[in-house]
Amino acid sequence: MKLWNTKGIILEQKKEPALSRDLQQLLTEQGESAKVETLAENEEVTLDRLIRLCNEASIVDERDGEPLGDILMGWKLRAAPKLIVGDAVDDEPYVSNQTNPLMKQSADAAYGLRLLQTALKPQKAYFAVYREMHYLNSRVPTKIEEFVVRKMGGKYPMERRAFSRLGDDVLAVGVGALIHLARAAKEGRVQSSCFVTVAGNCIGTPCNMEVTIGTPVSALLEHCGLITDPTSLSLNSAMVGKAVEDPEQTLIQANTSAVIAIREAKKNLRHMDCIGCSRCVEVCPEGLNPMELYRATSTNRRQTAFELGLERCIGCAACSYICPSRLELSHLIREKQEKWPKGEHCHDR
Amino acid sequence: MMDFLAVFAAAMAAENLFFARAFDSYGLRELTREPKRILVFGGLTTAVLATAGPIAYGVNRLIAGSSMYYYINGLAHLLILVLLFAAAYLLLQKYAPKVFDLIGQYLPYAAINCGTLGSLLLVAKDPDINTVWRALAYHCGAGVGFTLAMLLLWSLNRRLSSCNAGKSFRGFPLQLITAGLIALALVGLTGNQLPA
Amino acid sequence: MIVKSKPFPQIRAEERSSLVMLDTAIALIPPFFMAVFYYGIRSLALGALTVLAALVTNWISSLFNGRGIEWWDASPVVTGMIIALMMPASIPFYIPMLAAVFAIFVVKFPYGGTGNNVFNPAAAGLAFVTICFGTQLSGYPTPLEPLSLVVDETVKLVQGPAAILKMGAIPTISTEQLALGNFAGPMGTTNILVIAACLVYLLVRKNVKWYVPAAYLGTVCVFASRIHHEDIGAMESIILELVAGSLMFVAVYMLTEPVTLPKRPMAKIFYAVTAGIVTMLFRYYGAVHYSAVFALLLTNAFSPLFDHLVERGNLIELMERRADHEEDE
Amino acid sequence: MKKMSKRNYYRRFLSVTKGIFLKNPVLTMGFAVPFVVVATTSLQTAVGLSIGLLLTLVPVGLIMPLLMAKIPQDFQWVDYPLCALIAAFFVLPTRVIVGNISPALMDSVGVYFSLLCVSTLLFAARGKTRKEPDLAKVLLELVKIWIGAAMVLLLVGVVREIFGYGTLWGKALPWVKLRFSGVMVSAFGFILLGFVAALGKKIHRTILAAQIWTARNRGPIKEKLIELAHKMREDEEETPEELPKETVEETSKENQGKEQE
Repeated sequence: MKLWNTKGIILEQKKEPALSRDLQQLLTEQGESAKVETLAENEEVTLDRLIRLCNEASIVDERDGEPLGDILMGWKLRAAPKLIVGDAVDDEPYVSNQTNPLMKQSADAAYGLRLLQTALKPQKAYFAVYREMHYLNSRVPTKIEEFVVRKMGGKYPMERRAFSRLGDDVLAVGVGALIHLARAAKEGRVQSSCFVTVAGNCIGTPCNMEVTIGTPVSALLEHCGLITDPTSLSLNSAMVGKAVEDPEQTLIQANTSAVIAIREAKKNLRHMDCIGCSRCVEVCPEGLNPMELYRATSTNRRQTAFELGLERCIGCAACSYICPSRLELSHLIREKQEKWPKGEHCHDR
Repeated sequence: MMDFLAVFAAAMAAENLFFARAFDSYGLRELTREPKRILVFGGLTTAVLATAGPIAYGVNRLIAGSSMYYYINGLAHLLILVLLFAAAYLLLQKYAPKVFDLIGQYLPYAAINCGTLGSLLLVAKDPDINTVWRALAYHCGAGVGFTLAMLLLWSLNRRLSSCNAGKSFRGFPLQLITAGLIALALVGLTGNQLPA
Repeated sequence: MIVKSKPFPQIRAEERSSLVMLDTAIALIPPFFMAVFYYGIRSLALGALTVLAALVTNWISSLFNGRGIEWWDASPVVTGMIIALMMPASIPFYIPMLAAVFAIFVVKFPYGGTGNNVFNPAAAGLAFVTICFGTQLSGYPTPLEPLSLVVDETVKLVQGPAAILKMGAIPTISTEQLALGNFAGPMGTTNILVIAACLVYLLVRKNVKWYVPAAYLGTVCVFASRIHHEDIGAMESIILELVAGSLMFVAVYMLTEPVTLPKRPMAKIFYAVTAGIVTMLFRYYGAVHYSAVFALLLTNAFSPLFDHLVERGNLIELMERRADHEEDE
Repeated sequence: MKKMSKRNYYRRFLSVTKGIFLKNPVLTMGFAVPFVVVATTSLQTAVGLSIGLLLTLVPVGLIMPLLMAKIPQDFQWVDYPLCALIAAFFVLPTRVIVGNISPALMDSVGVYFSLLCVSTLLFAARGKTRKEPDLAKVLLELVKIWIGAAMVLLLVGVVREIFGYGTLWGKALPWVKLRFSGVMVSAFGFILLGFVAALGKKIHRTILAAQIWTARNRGPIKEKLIELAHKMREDEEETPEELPKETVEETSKENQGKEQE
């Protein structure tokens, strides 16, 4: 069955030139004053000590926006993890806000991972990057200090699926959080910034930046320069991000990974009805039938939609990406998924 | 055995009761709504045909010489079906009430309709079907073919309701056109000849 | 600055629907060249008129449907070209045009136009004219004798090898001529080398999945190698079956049409195998030539059923997996 | 509101002729399909079959209520086979009558004439008139159903004869140059019937749309609009062979909402 298992897509990565550029900084001064107690030279690194450090320095894991202290707290009650992964997997196009800091500030990242290793004593610890980047200008090193850098493959959307495949006893921490952990341990700095990719075909100099949390998006755009007016502006991802209406009012948060400004060509607008090419069925990671779902939802046939598995859609937008007719499949399906109450009410009327 | 299969297959596909002869029963639209109904209905039709077929073959032999054959032929075959239906109805009601509850409501529609009577009459007219075995094969094939045709139309229903057809074509007209195109494909088996 | 964003995703793949259909039309051009080479300029006129009939009917019917005229919709062009290439070069002009009109107006328009049809329009159009004008379609002119625009009684018409095979005889055509397509037959279906080259183009452009024609032709080969005339070997029988009728043409251009194919990969294979079996059954027991076309039309009706069955299988599998997960937790 | 509905001639026309145009037994219910699809190949066969239909429908409709009144409650299930048997008796004289008009006709219709006694149309009409005690009303109802079916039969017969044989009522039409033998197969019958059914629906919808349009352009007649929207909804709900009901409800709600705005 492997042969037919074509779920997911390989997206065009478009990470260059932001990935190979140096990390730039856009920091305001106010956050610098606060200090926490650093780790002493010969101090024994325990889990409790790390949790305290994380809480004092208010370090946030940029993967899901949860405080790192809370995540470690969860591991205190359980057996030690088999594996700790420093997560630098950027499977979305344009985004490289984990891989770039890993390459440019590798010492800090390795130090952070080492701290976790000594505290939790896992069997293994390594960094992970996305494999489908082999055509990039800058090579990702195979080893950073003593840690191996593994390349994880897979088709979009892979990040969540890949980590769930590794098993339950795995602690995955974002590279940004590791760097901030290292800074807190070495210099006692409180986390006041995060790493953000600014890219898109409207941006003059796409790059990765370290930005103070709370900076408005417009400041970043100004720093990198807009060539033309974008037709769409989004946070985190060009696939399933958050749309930005007013860049003055939208502020960068700890889990913001990217600001993407795109000017779309006119040919990318919807220009035809569905021609039944079945590309969307092939890419759907959940094995659904997006074209039938689209037809059912656009004609308001609720029962059919639930029979087709409407509630299982994860909204990854792979179907909309691949659609040669440029239909807004995923958008409509998600909309109806929210609008219609869950399964119980869809009895035969 | 090969002979049995050949007649069976011909009756099932090439001379399909629905697509080639358009014999319907119970209303096309109602019947193709759910597969369970089609299976019960088709099974009953096949059973009735398989029982009535050999009887009708014998009766047909008896009355074939009569001068009134042309006029009483249809009535005689209908009488066989009616008597068979009455017997089945009473027996089921008395000895198998559970089965009766399940299929009782479909029994009259499945026993007496264009499909069953038409199949009997076609066999009576066909000079090729000259043994009881062949008659039985034809009737079984006809019943199975009818069930399969209805199942096929049912499986196409969801596809039809999801297509972007104009409002006037939605529903019954589209189902008819679809049936027509399948019938067109089956003409490839029989060639261009008018059904008798 | 206020930016009104479109719904996500904001990047799209390069492929476009109009290009997908245009690709098939491009792949149909080489057989047309061969037709002009073998039968002269008349085949080009036939093609142009048929395409025109299909296009005009499509525009009118999309006006009826209230969609407005879609100029970039190339699917009627494909339908028209397929119909023209499946005809003998000596056919009167009105027959392929009628087939095209039937294809668009009956098979496509009621279902809601491009992308919604359940049956292959070209196949249905051909089936209809085969029933109506069977005799005119079964005589083919000899190749390499260019025809004038007006065909009269002086043009000698001969039977194609498919008809000879059907009658139980063996056509006497040398292998070289078979490969070159230099024998009587429909305009565009005899040149199997050209068709194979076009298949490669379609495969490279990723408009066709390799396993669909492969499964179809494989099934046909299995049948041909098992059941054949006593005087010839299995290999010869396979070659004759593949070359004689319009089988290769149907496999490359009509079977792989995305609209009527099932959507799941597994269902596609079932579909192709079924189409192969039905084709061979129609060849053995059918009453008309163009058996592949009729078989395809019949198999089209099963396509939603296959999808449904495979989907049901998938759902059961998914539910089992989910149940396992819950047990683990 | 009452005044409004009185002034709406189209609606009154539809309700008076119910069974002929609205709820046509062949076009919307799919009864008597075999006769239309296969047996009707010319105008003559269409007329013959229509006579046959009339001569089975009316006697059955008139006799059955009298008979059923005499049958005890436990044996009410004989209703259905009895109906078929009575019809079969009336097919016999019909055979003689029609056979006298045109012997060739009986050959071309074949077994389909015998099948008139088990047509779904007959049973459907029986089901409709079962509860009606007044014989005159039963007769009216049956005649309406018959007209509805006969209309479709004649239409299909004419189209097929012109395109298939190039004749009309046996007389050659010189302006028909092409003959399509393909229109005689059952496949074309199905397709033709489908198109006729769609055409009927289209005409109905066009008239309704025209009514709404004129109402909209005639000043502040909000009530009328609402009533029309209701009517459209009723019509759509009455025909069971529309889409699944959920769609009908939602779309009609949307329509209503739009019109109220």
